[in-house]
Amino acid sequence: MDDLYRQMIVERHKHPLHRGELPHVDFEFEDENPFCGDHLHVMVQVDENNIITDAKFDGSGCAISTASADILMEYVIGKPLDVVKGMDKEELLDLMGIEFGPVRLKCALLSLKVLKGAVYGLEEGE
Amino acid sequence: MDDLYRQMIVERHKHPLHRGELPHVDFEFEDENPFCGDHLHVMVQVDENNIITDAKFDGSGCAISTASADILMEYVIGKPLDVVKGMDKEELLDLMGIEFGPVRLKCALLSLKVLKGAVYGLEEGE
Amino acid sequence: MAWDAARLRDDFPALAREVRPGVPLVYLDSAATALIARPVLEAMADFETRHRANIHRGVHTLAEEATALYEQARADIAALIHAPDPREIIFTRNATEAINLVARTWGQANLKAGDTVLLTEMEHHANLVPWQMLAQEKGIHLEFIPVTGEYLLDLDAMQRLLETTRPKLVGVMQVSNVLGTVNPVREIIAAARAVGAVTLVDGAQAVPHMAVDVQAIGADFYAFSGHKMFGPTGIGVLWGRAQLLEAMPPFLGGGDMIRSVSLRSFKTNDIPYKFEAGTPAIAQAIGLGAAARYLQEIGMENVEAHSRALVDETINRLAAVPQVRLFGPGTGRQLASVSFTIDGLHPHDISQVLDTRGAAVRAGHHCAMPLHTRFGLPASTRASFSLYNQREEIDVLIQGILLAIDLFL
Amino acid sequence: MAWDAARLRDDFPALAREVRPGVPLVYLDSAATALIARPVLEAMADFETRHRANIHRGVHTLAEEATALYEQARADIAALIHAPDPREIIFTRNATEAINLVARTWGQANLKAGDTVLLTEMEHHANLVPWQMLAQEKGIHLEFIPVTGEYLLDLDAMQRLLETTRPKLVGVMQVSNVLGTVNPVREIIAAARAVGAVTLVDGAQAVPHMAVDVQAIGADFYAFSGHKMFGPTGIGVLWGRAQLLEAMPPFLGGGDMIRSVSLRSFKTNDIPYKFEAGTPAIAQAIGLGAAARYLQEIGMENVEAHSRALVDETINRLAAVPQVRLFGPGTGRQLASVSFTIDGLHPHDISQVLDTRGAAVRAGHHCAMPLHTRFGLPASTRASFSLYNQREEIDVLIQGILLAIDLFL
Ligand SMILES: Cc1ncc(COP(=O)(O)O)c(C=O)c1O
Ligand SMILES: Cc1ncc(COP(=O)(O)O)c(C=O)c1O
Repeated sequence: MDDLYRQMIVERHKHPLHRGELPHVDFEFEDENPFCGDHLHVMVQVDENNIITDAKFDGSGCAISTASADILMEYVIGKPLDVVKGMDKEELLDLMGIEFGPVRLKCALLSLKVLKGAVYGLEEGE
Repeated sequence: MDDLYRQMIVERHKHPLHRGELPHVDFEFEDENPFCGDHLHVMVQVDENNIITDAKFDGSGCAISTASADILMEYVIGKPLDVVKGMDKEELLDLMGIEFGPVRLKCALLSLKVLKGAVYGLEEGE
Repeated sequence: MAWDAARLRDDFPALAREVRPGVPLVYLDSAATALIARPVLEAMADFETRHRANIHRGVHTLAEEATALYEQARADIAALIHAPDPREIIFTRNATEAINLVARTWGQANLKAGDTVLLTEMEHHANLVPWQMLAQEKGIHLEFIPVTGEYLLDLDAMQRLLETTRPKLVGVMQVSNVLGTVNPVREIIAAARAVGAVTLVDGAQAVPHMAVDVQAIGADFYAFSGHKMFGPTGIGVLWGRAQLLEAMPPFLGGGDMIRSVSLRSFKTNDIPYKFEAGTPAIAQAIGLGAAARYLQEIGMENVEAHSRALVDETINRLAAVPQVRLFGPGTGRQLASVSFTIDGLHPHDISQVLDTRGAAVRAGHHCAMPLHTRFGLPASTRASFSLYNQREEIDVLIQGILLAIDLFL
Repeated sequence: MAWDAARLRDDFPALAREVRPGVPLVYLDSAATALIARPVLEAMADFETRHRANIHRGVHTLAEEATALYEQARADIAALIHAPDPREIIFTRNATEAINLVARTWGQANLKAGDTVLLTEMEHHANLVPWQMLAQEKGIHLEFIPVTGEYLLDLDAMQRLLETTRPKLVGVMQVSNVLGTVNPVREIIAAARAVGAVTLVDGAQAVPHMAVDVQAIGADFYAFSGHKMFGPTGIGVLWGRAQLLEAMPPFLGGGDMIRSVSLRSFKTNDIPYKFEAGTPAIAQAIGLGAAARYLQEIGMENVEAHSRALVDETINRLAAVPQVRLFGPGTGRQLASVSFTIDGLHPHDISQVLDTRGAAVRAGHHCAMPLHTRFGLPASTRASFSLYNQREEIDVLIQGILLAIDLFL
């Protein structure tokens, strides 16, 4: 992973824009990556047209999973739920603009996994 | 295995001196080496002082196990039973005068194993 | 690719060996263990000297590289046998462990007292003993598809056995390691599936010699060994349908096969990791991936054609020796192995005489005692052929056999 | 032998690696997998290119040579751990399989519902999950020797547990792969035997770092892995007392582990073959034999002293970094591994930053989730040391950690 991108990840991790609580939550989900001890909680608010009006995350994880969650929240705010349902991992990786090895990939993709869990209304551990 | 000894084994195998049946048997035993399909039957006759007066073998095996049996019978005839009980594998290998690899060693030693079975009065398969 | 025998032989460093001074190696024992190919050695050396690390859990460069190489090997092996999904490739020690894995997981979960497992009379011990152990433990029945006097599976008898015993599992070898018989596994599996049986193919002697397509065959499980296909020892493969594998309980317990562990319980990982407990044979898996790529480059059609030509010529020349009794279905119907017996001449002695000429053949029951028993033979001698063998080596074999006959008979 | 660090490093080809241009490898992950030693690579290359053949059943020269090399490796490994008899050395894939073997054979035959198996809270998953699986299947109880706040086994609690639960088996690791704690296995085993328990020692982290004498320890079973002791992947060892091994049922079924086979039954072979079904990891066993000889030449006392010096210095220097929380009993009481955490800094990020400096450390739970849970940690970072490490590498580690703190906190 090259230094330029690392800097972006460090910044996002230190100063995430979308970490926190939502006053009203329409969808939420949490999951973990036991290999890393990462734990992520994602909350989503939608309007009557199922457009995402706000999204936040919470939990503890490495810089990559935190940065990934922050970038993902930023990206989905203002988008229809259906678009989020259709998102694939390439899209998120493109947003991050970094190539990950097989192990860190799991960290980078945890946020999408949890977000999908939320919008598809899964039970935890499913 | 070098050619000179091989010749001895071939001769013993083709023209064994002690293959056959005994009219009267005091001790006998048979066993096999399932890896090779070798099968050996050894018969021993003793006098009132437990001196071996005759010994023969029977069965089917490779040249090495046959030669070994033939050499062993020749060696024990005229010896006290106790001497046979005390024989170890080095003694037989010395008689044959050949070094064997780990696999053929089993063939070379089957005769001693069966002879010991006979003089110790084992049941087959013990 | 044109068949370039000389170049091919160059790919197998062991062929430079002289058995003793002046006596070059004539290796006719590939059915037991094939020689290792140079690209396999190179792939392993590259891992060991540049990327050596444990896999899956490490973040550092070597660990990431090692993980990527290991998973690439899985994909390369999936490609070789046309498995639809690399997650269906489970690394084991050898074909034997692969079959035990099926018996101990699928069998443990799905077979109960009174159930039947249908095998064949020509199976290798690897596809007999695991089922015997399960039979003993659980009270299942074993039945066997008979072998005909022509050394083929009796398919009429099989059909009757399928209908009368309604087996839960049918296990069959694709190519016999003794007879060389190529069994019609596709047909057998179709018949087995028609009565609802799950099917397992022992492909240990097929993968090194012919194109294998597990989907076309229609099997549920397929097992083979790395060391018989120019790969390293210590690695084998079980392929299984993802759906079946997912439903199966785990095999061994430990690291990697778990998702999480507490003191008294654990959650299993996804396939294939669920079945790979502990640090796997990383270098050997990478070596096997290289073997799979090597075979695909040469082309399995070429490999099979070469092996068949040598086998057929050997059969024809042995048939011309009056003392020789061939043990197999004959030209056009055998792959890789040619076994035979000579009355009054023990296979060990044949092998030993051949060894003085540099020729390595195998003597014994070849881990198929029941097959030998079926034909009243304690043992046989087997010459087996592979892509690096050449016609001149058949001359050495035949001359050695004639010498043994002359010496001993 | 005088300790010649430069010559030693020469024996490990992977140390020539630059992680990226200009950044040499600083390998501090030997507890996961140690680098492979050149004599090991050479022994395996010699087998693969000169003696490659299947073992035990072949009469030809290569097969005899291969068999002799394989059995010599068994004897060399027996010598390393002072096993009284090479027949007590069983080759497995890894330590994990070795422990599973005990659970599935000795455990299967000797444990029944209500029996207790006593383990420790610091065990690796390899010595937890196999017993959990057996517990689930047979209704046995698992109990655990607690770990004190000083990261040592609580021997008083152990004594009470031994007396109250009367375990049938006590399983304990000799050296912790996380804490570095060296457990007093001799004392533990004496106490366990006093209540009639059979004992199993997980020696995966001991054999590479200290002199091991299974007879002096008094254990019944001892398990370890080749890849952690400079040997190849794909090979491990179970040592067991001959008398116990002889009484145990077989593990996997197939070739080599049998004496004879008919269609519906088999007779098992003698030890150790009884437990080695199918073609074993021949080249890897031979490689491991070379590793054992290599370690004996260097002298385990030298290996241990070197590793302890590096560990103690690392602990001292880490203790001077205020943000670092050490996870282990401290200098003089740790072997090979130094683990730590930094509040607010995920181990993955530490590891990633270290990787940019060429340093390979491990981040995660190191297959000891219950131990981490016990101390409320999701994960830790571990630097582990081996005979090829040198003091300068500690500098790289410390600087990298300081950089990570600077970047992320
Ligand atoms: C203490 C301990 N036991 C067991 C194991 C398992 O070793 P392997 O993965 O080689 O089976 C390890 C290595 O991770 C270990 O450190
Ligand atoms: C047909 C067949 N099945 C299974 C095996 C067992 O292979 P391995 O010993 O590598 O497990 C062999 C090889 O001996 C074989 O020829």
